[in-house]
Amino acid sequence: MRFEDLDVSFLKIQNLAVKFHSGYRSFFRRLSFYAVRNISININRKETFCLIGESGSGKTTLVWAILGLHLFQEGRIVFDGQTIKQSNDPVHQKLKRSAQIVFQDPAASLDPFFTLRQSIEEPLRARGVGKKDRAAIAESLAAKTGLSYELLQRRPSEVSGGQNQRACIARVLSIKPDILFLDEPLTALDAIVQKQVAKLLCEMKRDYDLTYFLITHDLSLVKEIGTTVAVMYSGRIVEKAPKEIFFSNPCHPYSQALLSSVLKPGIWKGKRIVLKGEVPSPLNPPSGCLFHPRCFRKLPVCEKIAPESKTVATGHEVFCHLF
Amino acid sequence: MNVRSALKNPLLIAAVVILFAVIVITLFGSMLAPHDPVETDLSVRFNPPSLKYPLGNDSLGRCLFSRILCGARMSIGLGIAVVLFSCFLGVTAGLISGYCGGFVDELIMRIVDIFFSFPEIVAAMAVAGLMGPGTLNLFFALSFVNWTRYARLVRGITLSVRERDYIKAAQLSGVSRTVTIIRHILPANLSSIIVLTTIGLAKAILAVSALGFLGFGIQPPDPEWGTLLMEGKDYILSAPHLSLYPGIAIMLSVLSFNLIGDALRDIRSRQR
Amino acid sequence: MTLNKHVLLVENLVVDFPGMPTGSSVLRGVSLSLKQGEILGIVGESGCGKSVLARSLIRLESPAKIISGSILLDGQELTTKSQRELWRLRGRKISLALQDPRSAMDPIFMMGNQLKEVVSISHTGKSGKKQCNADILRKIYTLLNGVGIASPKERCRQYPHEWSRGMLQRAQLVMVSSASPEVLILDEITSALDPTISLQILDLIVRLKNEQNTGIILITHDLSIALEICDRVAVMQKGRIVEMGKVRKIFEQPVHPYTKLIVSCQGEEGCRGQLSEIRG
Amino acid sequence: MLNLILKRIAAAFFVFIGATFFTYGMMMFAPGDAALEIAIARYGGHDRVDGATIEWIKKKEGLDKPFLYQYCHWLKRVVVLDLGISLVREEPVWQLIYTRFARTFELALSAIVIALLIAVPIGILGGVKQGSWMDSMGVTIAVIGVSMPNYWLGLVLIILFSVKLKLLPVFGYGDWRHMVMPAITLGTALTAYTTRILRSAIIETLQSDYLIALRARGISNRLVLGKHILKNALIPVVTVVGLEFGMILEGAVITETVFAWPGIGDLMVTAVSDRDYPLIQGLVLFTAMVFVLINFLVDVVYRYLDPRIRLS
Amino acid sequence: MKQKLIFYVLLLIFLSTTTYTDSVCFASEPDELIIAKPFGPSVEVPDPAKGYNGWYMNEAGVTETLFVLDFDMNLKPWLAESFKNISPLIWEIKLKQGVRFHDNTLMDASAVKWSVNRIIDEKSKVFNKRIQGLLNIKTIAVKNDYTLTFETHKPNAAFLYDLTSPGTGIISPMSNERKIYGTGPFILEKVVPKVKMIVRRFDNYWMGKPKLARVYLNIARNPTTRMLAFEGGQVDVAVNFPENDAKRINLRKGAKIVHKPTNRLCFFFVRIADGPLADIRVRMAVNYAIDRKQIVDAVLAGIGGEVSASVFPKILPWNNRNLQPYLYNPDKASELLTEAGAKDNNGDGILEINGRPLLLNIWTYEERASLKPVLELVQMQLQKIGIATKLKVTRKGSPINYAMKKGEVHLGLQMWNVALQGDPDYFISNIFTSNAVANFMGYRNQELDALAKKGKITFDQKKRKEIYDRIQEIIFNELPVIVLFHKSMVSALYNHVENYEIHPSEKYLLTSRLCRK
Repeated sequence: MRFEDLDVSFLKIQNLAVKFHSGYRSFFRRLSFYAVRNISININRKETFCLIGESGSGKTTLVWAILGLHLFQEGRIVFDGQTIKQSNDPVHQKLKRSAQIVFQDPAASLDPFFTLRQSIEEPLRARGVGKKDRAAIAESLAAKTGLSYELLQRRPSEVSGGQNQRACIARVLSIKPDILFLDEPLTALDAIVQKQVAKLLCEMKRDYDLTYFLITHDLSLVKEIGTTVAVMYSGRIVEKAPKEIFFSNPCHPYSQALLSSVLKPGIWKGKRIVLKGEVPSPLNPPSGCLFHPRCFRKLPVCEKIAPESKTVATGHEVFCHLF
Repeated sequence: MNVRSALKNPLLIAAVVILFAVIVITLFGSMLAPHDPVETDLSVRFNPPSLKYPLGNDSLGRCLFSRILCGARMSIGLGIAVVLFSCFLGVTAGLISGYCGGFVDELIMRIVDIFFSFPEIVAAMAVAGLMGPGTLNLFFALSFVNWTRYARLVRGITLSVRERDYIKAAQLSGVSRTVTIIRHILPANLSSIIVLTTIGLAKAILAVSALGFLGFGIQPPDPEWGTLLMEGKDYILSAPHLSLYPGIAIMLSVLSFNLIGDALRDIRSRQR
Repeated sequence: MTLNKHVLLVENLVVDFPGMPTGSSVLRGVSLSLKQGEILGIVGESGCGKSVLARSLIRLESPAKIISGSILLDGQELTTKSQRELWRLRGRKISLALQDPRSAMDPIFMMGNQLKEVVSISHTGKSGKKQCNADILRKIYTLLNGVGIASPKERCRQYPHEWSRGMLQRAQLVMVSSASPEVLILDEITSALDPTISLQILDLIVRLKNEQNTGIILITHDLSIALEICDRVAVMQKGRIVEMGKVRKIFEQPVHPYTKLIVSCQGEEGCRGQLSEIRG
Repeated sequence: MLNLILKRIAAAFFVFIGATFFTYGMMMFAPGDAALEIAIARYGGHDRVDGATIEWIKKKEGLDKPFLYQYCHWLKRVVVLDLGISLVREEPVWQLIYTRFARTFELALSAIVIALLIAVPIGILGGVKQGSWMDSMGVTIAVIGVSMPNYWLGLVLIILFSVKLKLLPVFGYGDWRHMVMPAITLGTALTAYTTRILRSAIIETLQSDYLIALRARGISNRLVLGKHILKNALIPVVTVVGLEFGMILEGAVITETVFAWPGIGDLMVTAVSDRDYPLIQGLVLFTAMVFVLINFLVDVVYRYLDPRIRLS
Repeated sequence: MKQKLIFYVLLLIFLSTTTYTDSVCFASEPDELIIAKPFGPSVEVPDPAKGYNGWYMNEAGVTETLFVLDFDMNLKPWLAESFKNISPLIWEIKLKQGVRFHDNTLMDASAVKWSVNRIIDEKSKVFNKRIQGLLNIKTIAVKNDYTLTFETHKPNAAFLYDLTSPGTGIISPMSNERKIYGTGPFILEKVVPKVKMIVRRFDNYWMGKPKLARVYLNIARNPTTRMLAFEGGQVDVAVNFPENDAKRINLRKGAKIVHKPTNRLCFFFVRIADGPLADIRVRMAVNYAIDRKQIVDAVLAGIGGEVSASVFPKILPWNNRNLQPYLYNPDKASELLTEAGAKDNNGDGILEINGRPLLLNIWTYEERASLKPVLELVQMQLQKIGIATKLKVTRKGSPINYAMKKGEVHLGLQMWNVALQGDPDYFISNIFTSNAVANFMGYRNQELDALAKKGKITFDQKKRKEIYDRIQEIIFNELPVIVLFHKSMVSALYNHVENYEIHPSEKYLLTSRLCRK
């Protein structure tokens, strides 16, 4: 699938920012900081949008803000043509109903006291689906995701991580979501199981006409299933590009470093770029470009002025003074 | 598996046996009693244990054994009632407080703070002292502070459980608040609640008998262990059995609850 | 650099959890050898016994127990040594770094304090007399600077939770290598880290090997890491080493079916065909 | 730190208002005529009081005014640190509380010292050598200690040490000999409790990853045990012991009754039964404030011991 | 650094609590005594005018009153030399000469005026409403150095008796907030509130030098505690000893029990305005059904009480000697009940009157430990003649009285001191007159009302005795209260204590005669 072939924008995020409260400056004044800021992305129907970045870069916060698990303070979300100006307004409820999420740790995202069947049936139950229908849907989904009938009677602690993740996928599919958020769905799994679950995800996308919003730092997975890539660093997006362009021509120095750190063969051919220093804390971010303290191609201007978005090719935006 | 291994501990088996006996006595004590617990017979005052009166007689010649058997209903029964009521109240408050958060949480926790700032016995004394003695007053007096323990525990667990992925998943799949609380959050709290309840029972029994001992107990001629001990204490040198046996009864039942509570806690921590 | 001296020789190591039925041992006869200045990768999936192996090698296997086999560290048999004798070896001759750097630090002591403990014992051990406080501090600052931790003086006053994982992992490497042990066991030390940070750490490991000529056992679940920096690699499955050899050779011509499988997962497209066969 | 103090003061204020309001309300609902009760308490039995005296007391103490008026009036005085005069004892409330609390404090402190002296070695040995005979003995002692009704223990101690051995005085207040038995009685439950907490804290610490890391780095056992395990295990102990202040106060009520120890528990009993309103208010206020203070101290110590705890 | 600081702070706290100001031995010296008693002052300087302090100071022999009651409860001038009743309103009192206060100043009329004035002056800090209510003094005038005149608002025949009230203990005008100077045989040395009073000998005591050099009055409210302390040999005398342990002490060598009846009466208030006990026959039946002897034997070991007929004990001169106690007679009780129409119709062992079971609510309170077993015993005794009872024990006495006023309680068991000042008027006019504060029974008797009124203003002691004899007779016949027994005070002492005597009014304890062998 090529970028140009996709539908018009399905989920649009404009200048979104989430503030967190981090303590008190004085008794009455709170201290707050931006966990994510200035996020603008478009997600088209049926694409696999990949958000990559390291831990602490705000990927999960962004997704939770979209899903209404965190309040967002600035910006807006346009979903299916309707605008959400603040968290939890009626349109947001609609988004929440047609969106689902798969978490990183499959065991933690299933109630330890529920059997897999109960977990899979739960969203149906909440929607008032009858007992028989529930069982039928759950069993067919289980079969589809590769869970045997007998496994359905077990609890999360009694099955393997891969099987739990399959149950999670079955669970979110049970209510036929339009968009599925995948929050590092493979990280907690072993290499072989990762491959299996990745394959399952691909199949499900095909079978259910899903839109994926994938959060990961596993670039080989992105290369395999992604369509669009956005790189986040310390709460901001530094580069956005269609997958092919991103892998062939990463522009932002951070993107390059990130790609170079993928040790799996076939992704980065050149010399490894070892970054210095640490990821800046969002509590006191550096001035100018957030990446400048670690950047290996730093210009003097980077220390002072935050870079604006620059379009270097169709759909390829970079936030860097180098371009 | 773990339950089975725990049952190999002889102390614990003893505790279970005592607990069973205590429950039987609490339920059927008055039927098992060989004599009428309020019937006086001045000819046998202060008699030491004998065949007819297994634990001897008190200052009015009443059968101490029967009095202890019948007293269980008050001592243990009131303890259980207090714990169940506080548990219900505290768990509800804790769940609401922990799950809703924000202002509701702040309000409930401040109220809990207020009740918590009274030491239990002191608060109970004040209530029983001002309202007058009586089973119902004693019940409220003890529940007055007790529920805060459950509220605090449940709130703490709920706060951490609320952040777990499976609660988020349930929220996102459209499960309502009440259902989330009852079906997901409450079960996660359950094992801790059970442990606290068992140990809380031990504490409540001690508190009931302590109040009895301090003279804030229940109405005569109904016997109650703390009151029996208080009365027996006056004759501690001339008739030591009067204070010895009620004391042993209190201690054994408290001990059995404590031992079982500990065992439950061990089992739970091993399951984690 | 001489590569021919074996610093660690493990023969037929069998480790078991007490109370489990025999025959279901965690390690069922592991043999391996490590030379000076060499990085040996041990690759396997979770639950294959990698961590137990790491801990057994340094005799901190509790609650597991070594049933049989021998561990020869620089000619000394470790399996028969008492814990008291082992204290003198640990940290000085053989050392272990754990996966999660945060839980490898005592959370309630300042980092400087914890670094000092390690550095001071390694120094009394060598020269026989205690060095003064200032010397030790200076040494700590140099070491931290060496691994790229800026302003070490302020950093040393901080607690572990105030450091990032990457920094903590570097600090852990400083700790375990400060006495230049002959054998260093690194148990999944990059798996809790982000890719760019783990690259930093791998870089550091290579530097360490080159500078101190240490023999390093790198335990990982990620074959690509082994491919990146290891000289030799051993593949573990269910408590056994199923294949061992030069890293290139393993990667290009795997023999054992399990090795084949995990190698195939490294490629982009290669695994699709085989996945369907080993589902479950 | 300043924030913490300010927050604590705000919380304390809330607790104070709530606690006093409850006490006031409770006394309002209590059956009986307050003025009559005071008159009886002040001048003896029912026979010693006539109607004129009751009216006089009612008027003098403002008991004829509405509840909220009385309550607000009292609050207003408390702001300038005037707790009023005890209705029955006709002495300043603050002075009564102060002298009595000092004695309870002495008792409580010796109980804590005893508890720590016994609990720390048993708890540590039990935790380190889990499963040994010493451990199981410690555990048994601990569970019996919490289950022992302390009034019963007090009586047993008196009979043994005073009546039979004639070593220690039965009751009274003065030198250390008066202190021994009450302190043991009060300290037993605390000892048991601390032993248990310390033991499980040590076991938990022993299972943590950093201990393996420390050992792997070659830190000597002495250092690991004496420094790392101990300090880590101390954290839960401090919190629990601090928060169990309430337990000490409860124990004090009973212990003071058994040994006729003239402390705050004893004062509490008499104040409640005399319906000495200002004294009860003062006591409630005082207890609540001490409680808040102890919580604050525990917080500070906790923060000192555990740097992970941030202001939240 | 921080650790060091914390260490020092802890050390400081520890040290500050281990330094004690005084140490007390628990075995007494040759000319000293240790006495365990139930109550004591709650402040360091107990001014006798306030609250109960007068009792404590009087018992400790620190302060003395103008008049006292002797051991036979007769009124006797003490600090006063003589008195004259000039008119019904005016009393002239002449003081003893040569009485010295503890600050060695002489007691004269102006000192007494000062001392009494501060109690009755509403503006004074130690104004005592109760005492002024008793004395009802209008003015005090100093006639000469040793003579005073007191003028009362109303005629009060009990005036001199009221002057025995311990609150009126005379203290020196030099007394202040730190020191109280009385005239008694002992000087107040130290008070540890609620713990002990220590008094030492006053060498210039007007009756001669007291025999004991120092007395420790140790306070323990709980009788068992005092008993254990006595058994442990830590006190020489235990006041209010538990009766049931007395037998054991008597068997012991070197120790003995002394006991003496007091003014304290154990009785039932009987609700006679309504309910089943409005019928005199039922009242009388209850009266006959109670075995007083058994109660005293069982609850008070036979020595803790004396069965009585009148509300006033035999030791009191006011006692009507013609009255004989009701004897236990269950047959007569049953007879009376049948007469009143009570019959057991349904065979459950409980009698019914007019179809309603004869059920009595009997309440008592906790403050006095012996009341509860008495109640339990009475329950059994009434059950034998077919009267059902429902017991309740309240914390304090007053709820019972309220409930009785509303008719909810039929019998209220009480224990009251019937003649605090030795005078009979107070008890009678406070309880039995139609509009008395404590008339919870709803009792009305015009003859009694008139007699009580007359008794208050009759100054001739002989006539007064006749009046009160008649009142006792009325009460004996009409049974607004059912008298059970008069409580005896029991003390345990070691044989080396000499001249220890129990006073029926419980007002006096230490005397200059008390000594040690």
